[in-house]
Amino acid sequence: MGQTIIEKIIAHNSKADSVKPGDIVTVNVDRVMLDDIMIPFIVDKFHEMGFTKVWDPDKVVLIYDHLVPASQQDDTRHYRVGDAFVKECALTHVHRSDGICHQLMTEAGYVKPGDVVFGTDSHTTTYGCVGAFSTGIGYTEMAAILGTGNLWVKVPETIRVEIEGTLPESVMSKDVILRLIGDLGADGATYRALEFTGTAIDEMSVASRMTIANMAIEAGAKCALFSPDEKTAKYCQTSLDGFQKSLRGDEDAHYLQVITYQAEDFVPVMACPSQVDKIRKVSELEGTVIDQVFIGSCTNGRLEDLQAAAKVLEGKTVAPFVKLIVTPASRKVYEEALACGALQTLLKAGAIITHPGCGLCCGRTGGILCDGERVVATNNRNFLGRMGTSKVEIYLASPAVAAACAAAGKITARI
Amino acid sequence: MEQFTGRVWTLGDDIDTDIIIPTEYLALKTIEEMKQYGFSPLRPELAAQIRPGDILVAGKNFGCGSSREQAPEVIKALGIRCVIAKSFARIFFRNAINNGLLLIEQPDLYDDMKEGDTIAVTVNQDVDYQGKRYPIASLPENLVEIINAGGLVKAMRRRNGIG
Amino acid sequence: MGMTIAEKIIARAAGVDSVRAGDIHTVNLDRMMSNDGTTHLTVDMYYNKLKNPQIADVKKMVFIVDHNVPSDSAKTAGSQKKMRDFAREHGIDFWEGKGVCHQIMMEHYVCPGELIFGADSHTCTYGALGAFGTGVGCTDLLYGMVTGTSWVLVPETVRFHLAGRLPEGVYPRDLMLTIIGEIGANGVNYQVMEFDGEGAKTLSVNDRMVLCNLAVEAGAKTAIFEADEIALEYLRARGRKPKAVFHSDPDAIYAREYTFDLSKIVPVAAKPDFVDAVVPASEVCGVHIDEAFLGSCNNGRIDELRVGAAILKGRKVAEHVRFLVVPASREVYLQAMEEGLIQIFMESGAIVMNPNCSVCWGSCQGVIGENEVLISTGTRNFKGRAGHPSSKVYLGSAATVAASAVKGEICTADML
Amino acid sequence: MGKIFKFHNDLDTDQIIASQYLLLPTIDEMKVHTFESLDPEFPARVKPGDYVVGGENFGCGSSREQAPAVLKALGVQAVVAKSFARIFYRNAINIGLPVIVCKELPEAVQDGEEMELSLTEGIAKSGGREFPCTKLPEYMQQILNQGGLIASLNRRSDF
Repeated sequence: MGQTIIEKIIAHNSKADSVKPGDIVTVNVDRVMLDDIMIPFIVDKFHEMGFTKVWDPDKVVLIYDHLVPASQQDDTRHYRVGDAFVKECALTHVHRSDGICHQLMTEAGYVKPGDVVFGTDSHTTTYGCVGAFSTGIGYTEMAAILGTGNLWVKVPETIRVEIEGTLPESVMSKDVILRLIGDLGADGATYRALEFTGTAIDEMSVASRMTIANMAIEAGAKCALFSPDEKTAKYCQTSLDGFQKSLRGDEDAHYLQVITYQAEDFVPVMACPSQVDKIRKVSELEGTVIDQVFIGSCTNGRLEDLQAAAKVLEGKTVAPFVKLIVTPASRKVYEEALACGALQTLLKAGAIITHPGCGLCCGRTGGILCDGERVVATNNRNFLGRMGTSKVEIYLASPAVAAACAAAGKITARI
Repeated sequence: MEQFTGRVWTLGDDIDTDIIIPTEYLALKTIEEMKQYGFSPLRPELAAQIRPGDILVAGKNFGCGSSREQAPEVIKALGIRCVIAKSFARIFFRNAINNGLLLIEQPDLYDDMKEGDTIAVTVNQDVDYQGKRYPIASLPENLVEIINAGGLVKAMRRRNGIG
Repeated sequence: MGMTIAEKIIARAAGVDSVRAGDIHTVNLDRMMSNDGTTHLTVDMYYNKLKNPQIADVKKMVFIVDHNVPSDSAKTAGSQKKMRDFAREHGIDFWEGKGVCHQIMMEHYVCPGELIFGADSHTCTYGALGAFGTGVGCTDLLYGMVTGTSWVLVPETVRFHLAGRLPEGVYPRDLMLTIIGEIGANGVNYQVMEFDGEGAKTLSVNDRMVLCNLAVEAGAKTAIFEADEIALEYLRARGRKPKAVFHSDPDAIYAREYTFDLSKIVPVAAKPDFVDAVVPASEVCGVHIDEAFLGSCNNGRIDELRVGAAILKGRKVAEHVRFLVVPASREVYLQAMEEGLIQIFMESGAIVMNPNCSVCWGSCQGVIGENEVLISTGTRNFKGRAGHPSSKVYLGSAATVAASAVKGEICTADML
Repeated sequence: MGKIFKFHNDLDTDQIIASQYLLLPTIDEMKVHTFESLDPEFPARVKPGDYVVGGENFGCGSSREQAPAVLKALGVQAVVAKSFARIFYRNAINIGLPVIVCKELPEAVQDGEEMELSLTEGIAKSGGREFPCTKLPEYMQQILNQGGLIASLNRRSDF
């Protein structure tokens, strides 16, 4: 009986010959990610549980990103609690202002293909872009992992998504995942693993795959997986071993569902307020007046995203009375965008370029809006009240579409 | 079999974690400080109206969105006895169990339910609403163990030989 | 009877031949600037308090969003929207996220000889170009917007004669803090600080801005330099012409005169919680810091970024320190990118923010927490100015701030 | 008669109303944060007709008109100080909040004592003593008498 990628990873991790959906398995954790919002709660629970040391400090990564720079005085308490925990448990992997956690976990080499990784943030699914099983958990479970190094998981069933062909030039991987979420529904993949294959996926950069894996949670998925290939190996600065090379869905594996798309059929789309699965073609929304555009986040704040936006805005300016906020996903992304001139292009066009971090996406600072305002954003959620009051309308889009909207001052498909 | 009754508040489909507790308040020091903002984007007055023992009944995909464990903690701190929904998002489900907040999946109750009415719950068996019985499933064994221990923290304390 | 530059500007604006200190005159305002700190209140008053709402001349008005940008809350966003909508509706020049208001005013508007009201205390910055800029509240601003005029009490002028040249490693900020330390936080209350002497000629427009900007911290109504060739060159490079170039008459009356020998100035710091608590920087070395801030309308221009970058090059910010680098405007930011300064800051581990007021005004981005300590190139170190009431702010030069960020405690650049 | 709330020299506008509250929609929402860093109970304790007494250089710092505005909104009758910072002084008069220069009174009174003020006579009284106050220049007195700058503008026929 063949296996899906997630089954192979869990079996390999638990040293079983095979596992099947529904099995409850205790996995050994390869890496955990702790973020600044949750750290005080994690530390409290850790102590309350009676633990005195972390099972393996080298496997722990602590990242400050939601609260950087601090927008409220009490935000700094989270740094202090985090710093004290670093000292107490002799942690060495700490990032205090280097960018968004999910970007750093793969970019800084903490996650390799086939790893089992948990993080205190729902978008931990992102690391599936390199073929790792990663998913978000709460702070209580994180505290338990820190003490024990393991966690129980239920082996999920897998939905396979096949995309063959070549995507149109105006389409980015964001459009692909938005369409898929629209087709599946916001809970269409709850408890399931998504597995992506096909020639269009093979052609995608690791960054584009990250966008898709990142948003898998918005369809409720436990994780999203891409088979590691040469691009993955290069990105992870590693060579793939036999196990990592084997991480492809077997021909005879059992899939709950197989969804097939022809790449040429994709068009630029948006998720309309206030559900991620409320997908419309951008062309159908043409002309809707906007107040702000946000390009950034762990979904779409990478170099290729900033370059796509810069290409659209080259020689243009942001429409009067419209704000374009650009928040690179990491320090490295910022530096690369600076080196290639994308940042300068965006700045000349009138963008507000902030320091790398979660920025507006987490709704604490970075361009909060008020009643009656409308924003086009490249991040992952458009929930009610996510970026201000519940009367703010959030449209999710690709960076290219977002940039075009910024120049036009309204929603437009004319990139 | 454990039984209880409670007054019902109804919420819709896809009640996300930003609705349950917005990011803005996640850095407050305690759940007690946070709970007044529970459900504020959708129903700002709700948190003040909820009384201990009340029950939430919702549609599909309750708790979708982020991994913030503050969401089930806030619901628990407001005194909600249990949440009954057509379905739950995955991370929220785990977080709730780990905090000893009872979640019940029931596909039909929400569609029939009127806010303010009272229901009687028999755990692992059914919900009684105006004489009509809505069957509910039993929880998997490993989750029952966590709940029986009084949540994950207590389970870990026992493991570590304290409490 | 002779007049000072400030008196001549007021006389011109009042349409009279001469004015004397103590006179009250009605003046025509050349320009008015209002930022997001108070404009929402101005707009509310405009709609709700005026019998006949009108704007005398929209071309005189400039609205700038710089204090809380990008917005940190729905209420902030609401206040800014009010301002944005008003500017759009009335055709007022509107800047958002492009830089700190005074930097934008200097880059795009201020001309020698003008009388400018700004709803921000550091409007005195414009004296660097020989203009009379002064801070007012939103009611004064509204009155000016409606009538095009205002009333002024002609201030006395205090003359600051600058001799010599600043030594290497000593900056205009050290000079101005030294002056404030000497004359006190209300040393020139209601008065004008006029800078002259051959020392003044050694200072660029940027340097002069540093001096004029802090004049309000000594209580001054404004500070002013004569618009000399250096100022006119700055203006020409930006395609602007002076309104009028004034010189103080030899027989002008000064309330007091001071002389400062620039060559004697040393690096200084202002200790918490007053700008005039100035000591040699060496006296506060060793103080543990949590955050360092390089930016603001006082010290966020290309000159200061160059000084900071030269110190950071090849070095790392101390692990426990958050080092905020905030260019004063988009123009400064772009230039710093082109000169490679931003790359140096990013490589060193600094937090490079979009041009805004940042922690200098203690709200929005980069605020400090309970008992934390900040060393800053900002304008003020009042109690709780940068965040929590128990936090402390030290003011120092860009060099001292950058060096301290590396060391993790206050130190001067020569100590690295 | 009103109660005295006494503050130190060089009292700056950040202490009167801190930056993080300035962009709140209205003065009424801001006023509950008046003097928060120094005396968080002040907004609850101060009663209409009470006085704020300061030392030298009262209201130094920023041009935020919110500073005198929150005092006025809380019902503060007048601010009496040895000297005022320029912008605060002007702002206070513009919104119709009397600001009185009195060299002796701030030294002679204690926090919590009672005082009364006659604006027309230019005399402050407290503890049985009388303290002469500096009179406002006539131009400013007129603005104050008319209820502030906007009120004076609304009385003009040409606007």
